[in-house]
Amino acid sequence: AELNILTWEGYADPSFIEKFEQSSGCKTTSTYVGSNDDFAPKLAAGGGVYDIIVPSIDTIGLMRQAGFVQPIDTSKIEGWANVYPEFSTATDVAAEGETWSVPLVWGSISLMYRPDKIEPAPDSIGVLFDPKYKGKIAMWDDKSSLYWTARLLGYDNIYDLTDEQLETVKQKLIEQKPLIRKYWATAGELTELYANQEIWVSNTWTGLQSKEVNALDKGFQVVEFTPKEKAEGWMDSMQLVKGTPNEECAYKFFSFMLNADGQCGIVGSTGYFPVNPDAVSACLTGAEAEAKKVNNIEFVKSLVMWQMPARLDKYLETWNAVKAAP
Amino acid sequence: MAVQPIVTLENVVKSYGTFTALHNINLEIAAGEFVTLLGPSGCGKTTTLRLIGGFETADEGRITLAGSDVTQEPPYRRDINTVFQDYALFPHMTVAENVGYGLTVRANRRPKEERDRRVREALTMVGLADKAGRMPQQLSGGQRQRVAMARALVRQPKVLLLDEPLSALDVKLREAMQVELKHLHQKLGITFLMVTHDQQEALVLSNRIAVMKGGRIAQIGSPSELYDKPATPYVANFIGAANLIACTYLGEEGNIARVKLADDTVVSGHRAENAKALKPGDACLIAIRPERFQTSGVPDGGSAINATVTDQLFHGGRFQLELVLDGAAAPLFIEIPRNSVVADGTVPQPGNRITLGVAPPDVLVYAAEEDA
Amino acid sequence: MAVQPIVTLENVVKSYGTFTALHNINLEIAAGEFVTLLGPSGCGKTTTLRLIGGFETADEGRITLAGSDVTQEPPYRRDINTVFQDYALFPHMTVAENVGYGLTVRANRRPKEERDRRVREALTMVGLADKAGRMPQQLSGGQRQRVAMARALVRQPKVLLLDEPLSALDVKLREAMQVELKHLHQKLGITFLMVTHDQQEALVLSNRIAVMKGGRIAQIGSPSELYDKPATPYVANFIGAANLIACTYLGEEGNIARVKLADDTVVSGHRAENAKALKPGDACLIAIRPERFQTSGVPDGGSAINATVTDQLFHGGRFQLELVLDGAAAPLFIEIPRNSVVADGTVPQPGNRITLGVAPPDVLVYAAEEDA
Amino acid sequence: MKAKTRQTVGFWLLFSLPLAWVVIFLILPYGAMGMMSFWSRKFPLFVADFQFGNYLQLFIDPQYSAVILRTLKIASLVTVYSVAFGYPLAYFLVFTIRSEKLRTLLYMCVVVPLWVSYLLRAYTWKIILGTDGALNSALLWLGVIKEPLDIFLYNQAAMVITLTYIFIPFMVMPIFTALERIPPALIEASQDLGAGPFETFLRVILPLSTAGIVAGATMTFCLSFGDFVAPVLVGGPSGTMVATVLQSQFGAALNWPLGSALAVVIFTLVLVVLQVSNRLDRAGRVSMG
Amino acid sequence: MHKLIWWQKSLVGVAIGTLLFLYVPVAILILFSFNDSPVTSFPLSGFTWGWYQKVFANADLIRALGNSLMVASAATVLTIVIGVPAALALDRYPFIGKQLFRNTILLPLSLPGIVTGIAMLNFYKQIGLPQSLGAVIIGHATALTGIVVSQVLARLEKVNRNLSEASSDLGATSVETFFYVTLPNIRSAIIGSALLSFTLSFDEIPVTYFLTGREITLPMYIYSTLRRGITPEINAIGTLIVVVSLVVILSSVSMLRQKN
Ligand SMILES: Nc1ncnc2c1ncn2[C@@H]1O[C@H](COP(=O)(O)OP(=O)(O)OP(=O)(O)O)[C@@H](O)[C@H]1O
Ligand SMILES: Nc1ncnc2c1ncn2[C@@H]1O[C@H](COP(=O)(O)OP(=O)(O)OP(=O)(O)O)[C@@H](O)[C@H]1O
Ligand SMILES: [Mg+2]
Ligand SMILES: [Mg+2]
Repeated sequence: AELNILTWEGYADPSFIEKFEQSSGCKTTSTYVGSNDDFAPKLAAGGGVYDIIVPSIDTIGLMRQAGFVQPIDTSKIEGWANVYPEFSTATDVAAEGETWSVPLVWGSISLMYRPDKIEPAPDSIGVLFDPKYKGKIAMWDDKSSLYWTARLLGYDNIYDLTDEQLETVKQKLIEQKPLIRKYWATAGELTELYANQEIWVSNTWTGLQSKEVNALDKGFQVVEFTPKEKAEGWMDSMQLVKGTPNEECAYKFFSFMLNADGQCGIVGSTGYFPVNPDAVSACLTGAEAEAKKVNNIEFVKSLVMWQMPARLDKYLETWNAVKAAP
Repeated sequence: MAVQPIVTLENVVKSYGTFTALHNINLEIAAGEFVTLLGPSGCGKTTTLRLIGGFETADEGRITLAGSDVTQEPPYRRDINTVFQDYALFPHMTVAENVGYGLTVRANRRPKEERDRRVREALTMVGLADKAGRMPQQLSGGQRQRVAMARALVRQPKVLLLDEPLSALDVKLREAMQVELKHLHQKLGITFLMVTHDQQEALVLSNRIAVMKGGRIAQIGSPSELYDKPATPYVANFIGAANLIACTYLGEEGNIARVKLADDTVVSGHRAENAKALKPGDACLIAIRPERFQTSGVPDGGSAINATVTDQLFHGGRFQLELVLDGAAAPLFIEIPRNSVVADGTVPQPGNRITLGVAPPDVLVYAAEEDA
Repeated sequence: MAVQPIVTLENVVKSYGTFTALHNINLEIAAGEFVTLLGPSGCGKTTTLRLIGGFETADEGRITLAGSDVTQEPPYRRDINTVFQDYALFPHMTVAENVGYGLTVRANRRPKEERDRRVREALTMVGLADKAGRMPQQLSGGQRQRVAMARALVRQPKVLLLDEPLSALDVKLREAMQVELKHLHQKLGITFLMVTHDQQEALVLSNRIAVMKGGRIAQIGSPSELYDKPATPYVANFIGAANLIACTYLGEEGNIARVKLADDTVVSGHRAENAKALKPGDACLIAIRPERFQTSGVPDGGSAINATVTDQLFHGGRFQLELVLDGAAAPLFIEIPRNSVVADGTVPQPGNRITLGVAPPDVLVYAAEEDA
Repeated sequence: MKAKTRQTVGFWLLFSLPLAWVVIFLILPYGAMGMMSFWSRKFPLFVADFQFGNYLQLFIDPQYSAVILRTLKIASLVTVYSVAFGYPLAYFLVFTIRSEKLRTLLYMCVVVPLWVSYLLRAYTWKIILGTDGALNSALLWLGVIKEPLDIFLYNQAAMVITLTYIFIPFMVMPIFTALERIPPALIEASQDLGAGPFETFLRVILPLSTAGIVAGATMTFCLSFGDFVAPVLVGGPSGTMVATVLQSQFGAALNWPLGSALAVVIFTLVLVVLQVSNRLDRAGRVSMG
Repeated sequence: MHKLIWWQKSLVGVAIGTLLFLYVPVAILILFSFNDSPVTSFPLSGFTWGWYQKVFANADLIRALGNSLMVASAATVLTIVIGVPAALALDRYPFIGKQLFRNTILLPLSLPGIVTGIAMLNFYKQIGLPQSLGAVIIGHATALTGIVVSQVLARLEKVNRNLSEASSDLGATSVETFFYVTLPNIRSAIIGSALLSFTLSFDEIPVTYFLTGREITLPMYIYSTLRRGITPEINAIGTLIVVVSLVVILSSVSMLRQKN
């Protein structure tokens, strides 16, 4: 049997996938996406090519509504019970009385900067809009830019902004454009932008990019910080594509990923946080465990967790309008 | 013709779109003849040849080859071969392969020994035995022409079609190849049907010439028939550069027709076929060959024409004089052999007045309606 | 020449890489002359013209134009115009624009009215006044040729260079254009220097002809000088198709040289310049023009040559006979006017034996070392 | 068999496969795209429909016209620069290089990059133009500047440079061919009639090479108009081009009907450009005889 | 010839500058493939073969390469199978809509690839053909057939039209004529355009982007890597591709330029 997974790079690292293949007898093939926005088009276009997809929490609802995925029988998944309930019962994970996805890893999105260039140390999202750093700022090329701006503007209904609010957000972002060096699209691109001295400050996938930049040792260090307006949080979970012929293997995969081999493997290869704290007790200890926020569910609460915007279309259109603006 | 014709065209019509290239062509060619299609550009010579070769299909009419109807047959089922204007040698084959090609095709495959022998014979016949291994692009124009001949002849066709086979060659080579072509025809006894627009070539080579005009055959006959008795002023002019002079018909006595020129000079001549209906007072045309004018006097029963020399062109062996007839606008050309002139010591110079004599058989009278 | 030369070439040498295209050319052309460069392909005719036009620069020697040294001047500073072989009309300009081009260039800009007038005049002169608005591609070959002439002439150059101006035209048109060209030259009085490889054209048009061979001038002179007294067998053969027959020199009496042919026939002739050193017993060559043979008897003091007719070619106004001389291999060509033959009623047929008479002035004796 | 029948059979033997292929895989897809441009968006996907809302949106929402105009501007700049650099190069190859062999070699050198991975050639410019890139390090070393400049990369200029670089060979090829086809006799005739080299260039060579310029410009314009790699790699925040928007309609925005409408607009634009160039080209070709 | 004057000199200057402009980037690409640092910025830090070793050790990359080779080969075969008969039909027979057919088949060459990609994506979706390498192959074949058609047609027009008539005159049937006469004369055009198709397909992104499924081709791999971040590994692959395409292209161009 085989299993075709549409996922993120690092989420199917041979270091643990090989174990899965041996133990389950399922051959896996992984295809990688660059963004959450790749999932729907891939399924809309092809269909029937993938068995499992791994979108972030703000996208799983869309998958359900578009009819791309089918409900999950959690009883077939070992370790389901140990998953943080904040995730296993989150909006869109559980909906319409069914469970639609299996949490996999989570993380936050904070800010990052070069202390040798930026003084004093910033503490607000506002640094991304600071004309002092014109041409040295990068933002993620994602609708989440709208969330950041909305929060800077003090809106608290960031996933359900009114038309006026969206318009204000849009204007703010257009105003910011001359300051922006580049909208970064991937982790690697951001790393590269720092390494090549193109930028000094940006938002970042907590943990991953700062580590990579610092590892390059280009004669400067970068520092992450959580702005006073809070960081954003995300969680990636696995979904079962509707009509997959490889359901059996899929469930084996879910179980595998929620348990020690899978959780340790993915945390190891990506640096993100496990959703099943029990599973990593053996591989993460002490400071490591603390860094990975194991059992620190309070941290989740301190984050602005992603949700699917109520008017996703409108958000996407707004974000595109920002990018299209001169 | 007594012999049974090898090629016949009966009422053949061919149009391209709305343009009729051939109107109702009838033609019979006897086995062993050398027939030439002669005419100006666009008159349908190539089209006629292509219909016989099978590269085009007639819209109407019948084409037979040795008695059997081939109107609908493709080229590869006709026992005919063609020498193309630009030779169409296969550039990726050697000379020997080109010549042997027609003996390797499935329909006519010959054993290797026979093929080699026939290729060798054909190349020897055209004098290229030593060039068998060359590629066509390594040959001169005349050599290519001969390869094309050999390639067609090696198949021993009943009829050989030649579309302006010599037109790509320069003057000297063309003249030499004309002689060769003629000898080859005499030696092989195959029927040749050639297209040319060079009247000199047609005169030298053919048993019969078909002069074409606008998709029709204007006249067909032996070279001397065409030269001496052209049916129309068009033919007269096309074959051997006749001088055409406008005239008014006066009448006929015996077989001598009398016409009046612009300056009222009366000229006697013979009526051509198309002038039978002429009535006194009708507009007419007379045709006189350049070499038929006599500068040394007026022959018995002949006419005298007065003219002014406007130019004298030296051609080596002969002089060509350009004259203007009294009362006429278009110039006239006459030819006088140089030795006779030199003997007299009198070369007419531009500006001289001159009296030309012509005998009645050298003056052909036509009705004027034809365009020349 | 008495007149001061308009163009002179003094010891001009031109090489391409290691190949010497012109060896030490000397040439003087008088104002108003029509000079033709004649010779086989590759002999350097075009190169000579291009040196004069300024498109190539001489390696050695001097070229003057109306007395001033132009050896190093670019084409646009020479008071010379050229009619190119393929006309080189500007395809993106109308006929009038083409013709007017030379009057709009910065160095020679004329006011619009003058330009228009001169263009109109030039086009009228070549008979194309009504085609002024056409594009060159909409013209026939002969019309293009005339546009090219008009374009060059409108600048009223001192010298007009013409590189095979008629070679792209078909026979009939070429003959007509030859006459036009000649008239134009007579009318304008401009110096013409023309390149051709067609000896007929050279004979008809030129005041003087320079026959070239391998980058050298073999002989220069008037058409009749070249025809009657070719300096070498090469020139004899190149101008007017002479029959060259190998012989053995016997000796001279008075100005009559006597030679012996392969079958021991003795022939009397005149020694050419290059035969002055011949001693009895030396190998020699005689040259006889095709039309100088007499079929009706042997002239006084002339020689009789026996031959067999191998072919008879009908040329309309005359017959060409192919003969083989007793004891010789190469064929001989003679020409007899048709009217004389027809009068006798005797056309020699292939296979007939024939006796040809030639008068001594028609037989030129050369040393045999020259290649023909 | 009658000759006519034989012809017909031969024709269909040859032509049926290509015709079927073109109809099925070329005409139908373009047709389907045209159809879908009338569909409507229905979150999260879309439904078959027949309405002009997508086109309306493209025309009234300023973001689309802004992007189309910007793309037109960039494509035009790229075309102009490609001509400005490509023409002298082609001229140089044809008229200055005397040796046939060297000319062929250099011509190959110009053409070869055309087929070397497009992506890599675009990407190289990122290495060169960056703040830390080759250009800045060279300028620093030469002492022209003290601090690295960040004006080279991530803006429209960078896109224009990159695309110009990519399309110069497209421009050189047809111009080269056009120049090579000009009979040398025409140039000589012009000089013969008293025109100096510059006048000859302006009045003979340039007009006779317009067909080449038009062909190259058309290709360059159409292809750079639809490029979506340069904006991603070297474009800055304001580097969005039409193809990027198109891509996002079929990706993130998941609005295929709107995307189809946009594609139809691009398609039409390209057809118009091709038609215009065809006219110009035909004029040029006629003038070449 | 006479001495160059000012404008000719500046023209020569621009020309040489442009030539350099074409090659400097390629040189830089190659340079960095040997640079001993994971980030592609100056100054160079040292020489290494490491990136090449990485290329050959990268299973995904090798797989993508394999896919690319497969796609390019299959697409090329298809372009020939469709393009050559199409060119022959266009050359030989008059038929209604000939010009339209010709323009249509050439259209994808001037149309931005993304439009073709999208059109096909739409269509495949509607007929239920899943995204896959197969779909990519069909897409490439469709987009690139124009190259074969135009090149072969150009050659056919140059090949003396009388050749096939001469062949049938000498007794060969149409099939014999095709194999003995026509094919040998257009062979180099076919090979040349096949090589071109191959290279273009091998390098194709926009159509592939929309049509590929799980499996990706090398350019797609590079494209995603570029977005993820540049490593000199890409330079190493780039250098390899440059070298290989040089060989392929030089041979294809020489095939296409071949006279007669
Ligand atoms: N394939 C064709 N389509 C349309 N018209 C044609 C075609 N072939 C020939 N014609 C026309 O038919 C007429 C006769 O053409 P054909 O080639 O037989 O002339 P030709 O006598 O051989 O002339 P030339 O001496 O120029 O070769 C011409 O007017 C020509 O334009
Ligand atoms: N640009 C050149 N480079 C090298 N050789 C040349 C060049 N131009 C002419 N030649 C050589 O110089 C010789 C004379 O050439 P030219 O063109 O003057 O001959 P031509 O008498 O005009 O011949 P044709 O009758 O064939 O035009 C030839 O052998 C030719 O090959
Ligand atoms: Mg013809
Ligand atoms: Mg010449």
